[in-house]
Amino acid sequence: MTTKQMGVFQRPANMVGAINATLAQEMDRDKDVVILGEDVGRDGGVFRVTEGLQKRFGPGRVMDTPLAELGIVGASVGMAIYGLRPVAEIQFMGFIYAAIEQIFSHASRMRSRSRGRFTCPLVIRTPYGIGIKAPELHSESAEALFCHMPGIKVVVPSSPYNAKGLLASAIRDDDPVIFLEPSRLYRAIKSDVPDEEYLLPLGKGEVYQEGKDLTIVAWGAMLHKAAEAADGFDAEIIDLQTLKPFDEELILSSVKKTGRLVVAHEATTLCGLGAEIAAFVSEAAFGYMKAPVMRVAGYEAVTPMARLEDDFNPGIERIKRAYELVMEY
Amino acid sequence: MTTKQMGVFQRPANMVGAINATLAQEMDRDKDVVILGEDVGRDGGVFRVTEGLQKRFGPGRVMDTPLAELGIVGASVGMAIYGLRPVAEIQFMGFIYAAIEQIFSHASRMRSRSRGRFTCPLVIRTPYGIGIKAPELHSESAEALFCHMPGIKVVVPSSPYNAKGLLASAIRDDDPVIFLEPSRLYRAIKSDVPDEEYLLPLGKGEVYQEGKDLTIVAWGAMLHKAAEAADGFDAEIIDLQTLKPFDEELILSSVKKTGRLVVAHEATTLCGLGAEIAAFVSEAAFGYMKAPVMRVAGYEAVTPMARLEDDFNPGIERIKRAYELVMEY
Amino acid sequence: MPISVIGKMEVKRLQVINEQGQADASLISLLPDSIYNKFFETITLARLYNQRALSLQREGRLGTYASILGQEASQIGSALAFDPSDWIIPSFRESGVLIAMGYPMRLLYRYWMGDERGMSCPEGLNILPMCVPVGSQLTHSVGVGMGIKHKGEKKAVAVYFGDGASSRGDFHEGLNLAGVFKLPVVFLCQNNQWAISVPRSAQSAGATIAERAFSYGFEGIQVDGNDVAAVYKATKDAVDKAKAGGGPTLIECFTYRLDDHTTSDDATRYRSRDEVEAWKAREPLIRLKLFMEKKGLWSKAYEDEVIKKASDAVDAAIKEAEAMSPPDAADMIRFTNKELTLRQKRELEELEG
Amino acid sequence: MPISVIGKMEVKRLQVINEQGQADASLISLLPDSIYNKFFETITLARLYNQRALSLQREGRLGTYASILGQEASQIGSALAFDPSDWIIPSFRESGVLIAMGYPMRLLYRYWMGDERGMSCPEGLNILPMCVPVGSQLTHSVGVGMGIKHKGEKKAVAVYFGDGASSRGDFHEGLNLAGVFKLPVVFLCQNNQWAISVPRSAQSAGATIAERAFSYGFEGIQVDGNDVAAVYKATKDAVDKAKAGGGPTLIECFTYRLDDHTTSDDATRYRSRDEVEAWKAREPLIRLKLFMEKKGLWSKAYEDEVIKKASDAVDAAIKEAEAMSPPDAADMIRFTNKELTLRQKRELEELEG
Ligand SMILES: Cc1ncc(C[n+]2csc(CCOP(=O)(O)OP(=O)(O)O)c2C)c(N)n1
Ligand SMILES: Cc1ncc(C[n+]2csc(CCOP(=O)(O)OP(=O)(O)O)c2C)c(N)n1
Ligand SMILES: [Mg+2]
Ligand SMILES: [Mg+2]
Repeated sequence: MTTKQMGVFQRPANMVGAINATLAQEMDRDKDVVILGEDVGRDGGVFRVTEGLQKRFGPGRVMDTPLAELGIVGASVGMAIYGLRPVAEIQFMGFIYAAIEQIFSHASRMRSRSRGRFTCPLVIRTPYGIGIKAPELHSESAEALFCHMPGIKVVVPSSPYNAKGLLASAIRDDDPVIFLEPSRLYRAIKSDVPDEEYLLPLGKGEVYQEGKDLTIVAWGAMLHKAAEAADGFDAEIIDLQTLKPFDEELILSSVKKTGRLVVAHEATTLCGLGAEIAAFVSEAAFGYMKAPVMRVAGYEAVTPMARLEDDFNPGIERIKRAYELVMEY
Repeated sequence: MTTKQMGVFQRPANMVGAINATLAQEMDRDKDVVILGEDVGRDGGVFRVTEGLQKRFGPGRVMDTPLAELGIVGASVGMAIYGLRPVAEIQFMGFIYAAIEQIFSHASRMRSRSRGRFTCPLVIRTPYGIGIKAPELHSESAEALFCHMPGIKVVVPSSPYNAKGLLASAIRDDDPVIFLEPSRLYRAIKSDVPDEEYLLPLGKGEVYQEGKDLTIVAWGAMLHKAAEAADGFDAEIIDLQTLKPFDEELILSSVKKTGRLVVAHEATTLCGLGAEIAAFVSEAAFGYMKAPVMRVAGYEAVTPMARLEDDFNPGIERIKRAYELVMEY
Repeated sequence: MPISVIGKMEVKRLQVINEQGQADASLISLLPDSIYNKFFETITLARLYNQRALSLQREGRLGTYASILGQEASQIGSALAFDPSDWIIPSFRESGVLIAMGYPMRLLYRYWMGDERGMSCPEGLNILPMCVPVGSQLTHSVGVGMGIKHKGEKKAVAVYFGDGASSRGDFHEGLNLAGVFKLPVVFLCQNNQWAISVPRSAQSAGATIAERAFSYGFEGIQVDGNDVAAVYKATKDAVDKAKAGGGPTLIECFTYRLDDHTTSDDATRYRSRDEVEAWKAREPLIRLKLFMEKKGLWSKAYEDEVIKKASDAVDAAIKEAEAMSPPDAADMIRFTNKELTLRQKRELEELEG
Repeated sequence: MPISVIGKMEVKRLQVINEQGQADASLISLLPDSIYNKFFETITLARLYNQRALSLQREGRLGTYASILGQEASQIGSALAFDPSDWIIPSFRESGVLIAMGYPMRLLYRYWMGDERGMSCPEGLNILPMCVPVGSQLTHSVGVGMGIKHKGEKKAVAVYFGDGASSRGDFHEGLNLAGVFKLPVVFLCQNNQWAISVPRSAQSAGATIAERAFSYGFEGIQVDGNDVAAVYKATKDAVDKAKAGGGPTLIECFTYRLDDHTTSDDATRYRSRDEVEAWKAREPLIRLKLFMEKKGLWSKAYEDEVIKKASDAVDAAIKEAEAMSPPDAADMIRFTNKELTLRQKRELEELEG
């Protein structure tokens, strides 16, 4: 369903507004949806994503927690097992590391180890990626870690419109979902977002732009850069949206047409999600590739502080060069 | 240097013995090498890897800690910054998740964030992988997570001989090293291990067997399975040894010769290290490949309990099928 | 006065039946006689189950196993204070708790045989799977407590953990959150003096584990963990308080692990026979029997009958466990997530085809 | 007696100079007069540095900044109790500590401008980089303490953290390990009553943070964190004890964050003006000046001179910071690990070429 098909009840919103509206909508719809995290209540979240929700739904459903990431996720696991649908906020992705044991050893395994008796329908929302010139560890792109762990879904919206449809699906999903919100996009772009509810399916990408010569896969904030850099190329751009499980069929059908693929992401190249996509395509579309799959991604360096952020993050020039490279084959 | 070149002062040892001897050797050599972990002292470690070391070097250098993985690694970070060379043991790799923030946000970044003023020469040893039919979470292969994180090295020995040379290098390395010991190999194989010290370089793989038709990359316990499955193929088998940074040159030179590559590992396929190797080779040896790089690895499932371990872990038959598949191209 | 006292605390310890089988009349009268029979019968059953698990392991019919010998009073006295509809979050050494709650022994055996189906809790009970990463279950109790509060139910949560687990950050975050949100959680520390080879004294320099509760704004108490009546009493009080909205309690059951850590361990490497012998003399059944005999609740004939019944139940459970079909390899993929991914579908085909 | 008392504790609070500038004679005589000048001068310097950081941020010349206003006594009183050769492990809000230790302000500014070089501690000082993941620095103090013990040196470690950080598992594991190994660590909790929008009362149901130390087998004390003399005295005692092998101490500095959490925050969203005003009346300089004046250590002229000197130093630091060459992008790769990987070498080429 496209924005246009949704009809008249839509208005321009930024991603903060779209996510906020989705949270409210899902909490209205299902009283077992609860929110917890640091500063999500009274303060409405450091990015104001949960603004007004505590006032509307009460402190029992929008819980300001102590400063305890492990505890926030561990408690979410317990709530999810109990039958609630917790939506936990980790204030920045760089602070999710403290909760990884809860995600890897519990959230992702509860269904398997109990053979379906207990499940973990929880969502962990966290702002991620480079671009707001915040202090160290406020700009992490660690999505690949979560993609490697079976039992977890990983979702990244690229617009206010798909943020709403994807988040609603994530909350209703019966397995744990890591929902990564590109902080750079929070207020940078607007789209028409329908008032009524709609679901965008997890596991499906979207063709952001059709093209013939070259396929580009990207997600989140990088999608917009990759698209900007594609000016002058007849490129088919895929907005991946769900990173795990990613839309194999969409990528394959595009690549079989173009014979060329560039994957762009912010995270460091080595063992990033680009590696998996490249490995998958190189195998599944072996006979079709006119050029090797190129990755244009972060350097082998920890995400630097503000001054060097823009040097770390692949810029338009670097991305363009990758396009040119594959076109030269 | 091969075992044979080392001359006469060698004796058959298993991996437990080789690691134990290396720890003793390095502690003798450098009084700033200290060991810490759960049950590493009085008990000599649950696998007896640190047997006798507390008696020999005292409880000040071989420290039994409380049950606190985060604390063990956090303390190691502090010691390393202070100028010691801590060798921390995490009892099983499945319990390293609790310490990931210390590894990702501190050990790997201290050099960078202080622009070289503080460094983190620490080693985290942990048994890993499938094969001893232990309880849940005792058989994890999470190496790819650490490979993704800049600033960390990841090393996996495949024999008592290389365990010794690699561990000595790891301890003397000036950056953090995750040293993964395949628990299945602890007592399963012996090699001649020289008494005197020797270093095997980090970042270098080894040709385990030469061949012409097909390159096989594996490490740790899987190396032996991959080699067994190669019976009947003219395969060049590379023992990777260091997973991060892996030996690009060795893999490339072999693959340029054979035109075919299979990577075998225990970890789940998706976003495993096999993905990176496949992506790298597909790009760097694009014109040379006669067949797509094949990965034969764990299913998209959490490592099961004992009864299904052998079904999860790629067996000889599955590995053979992968070889056959690439040979059919 | 430059230095003022701004807080005071006292740490208490509860014992109801002493090692000679004598009991404090005021407390004992609060409990009905039948409860002692229940204690005795459940401990006997759990002990037989445990014995058989150890021999099955030696025969290669069971994997690594964690014995509960010596800890039966702490496990069973506490578990019996909960209703079947309450939530139980065990560590990995809680066979006695599960048996007391009525968890099928055949599933327990199956679990220790290395089969996930053993931890698929039957409907009607709310017992989470055994938790292998030590201490990581503590914060789950917070979430379950929040769930109970959210649904406005009158239920309590038990979360079990060892003295070793009490050193993990999870302990701190779990207790702190439970205190802040005043949740109906009973924290049941099984202080059995050892975490594999690490003695309690090397686990923390704090005098007791119980006292930590005050830091989180609620009560903590140490109980003689080999006194089943004391464990039961303290737990029942905590459960009642939890259900009445009074918030969490920390109970430190001071007991002892009489066997090796697990069947893979050799405890003689790190602790003295004397220490073990001294604790053997304090094991829970001795005093319970003395006490019950005085009360006319125990006789040799009664014990024989209890053992016979328990033994039959254990035999039947082992038979059923061993008769179960082998686990289906495809299940490991099927139960990873609700809807299978394309990759998983291909893998299933490969696995089954 | 079924219930016995097995432990007792008392939580104490120290104040040396009260809000009226009056001091307890017995304690005050222990400190030399010159220390009060040092307090006054360092607080003044740190406050000016802080003021200018805030205005630079508003002008877009500095990134997000965390103000120390109100916490100067807690930061500076504690820091001055350490020697330059001691080890300091700061949280992210410790500009005052670093200034008191003699850390170059130009580097501090540079850090807040988003430049890693700002945290490259000069030789001669042992100050770890500011720690952004709240609480994760706590266990580093354990390792540094072990290092000191291992080398047999007479040094102490200071580790700073907030009331928010005290809820993290790292707090527990850090303090517990320090207690077990009896390490020379001074845990300096800067309880400024808020963790962004979360008040202390919602951070934990425990009455004080100081009392938690007893659970780890060592002493904890609360000090009036706006009383620089009390902070100094308690810290000095703890440092001396640490160096004498007496193990760790937990000091809870009870203070207040007068400004927004950082320049990205708006504290009026979650706390009352009245509360802030009440604490403003208790800010550390007021009572210090009153006290010093009584002692003949303070005059308007003296203050003017101190401000002038501080102001010059701050101006110079800003000038130097802004005059620094921009960071070299290649450094982010170069300093990731000692020896570059092949990939890094290719990347460097790409970056530079
Ligand atoms: C996080 C973690 N670390 C280490 C282990 C290995 N291990 C299993 S049990 C145990 C000791 C546990 O001690 P305690 O909590 O006192 O429980 P007990 O064994 O005494 O019942 C250890 C170290 C583990 N399972 N999980
Ligand atoms: C692990 C982690 N979680 C969240 C944050 C975001 N954050 C930065 S400061 C802060 C509050 C810290 O409170 P406290 O420890 O009391 O220190 P204060 O800000 O009062 O100095 C939060 C939530 C962070 N930096 N690290
Ligand atoms: Mg124990
Ligand atoms: Mg604070």
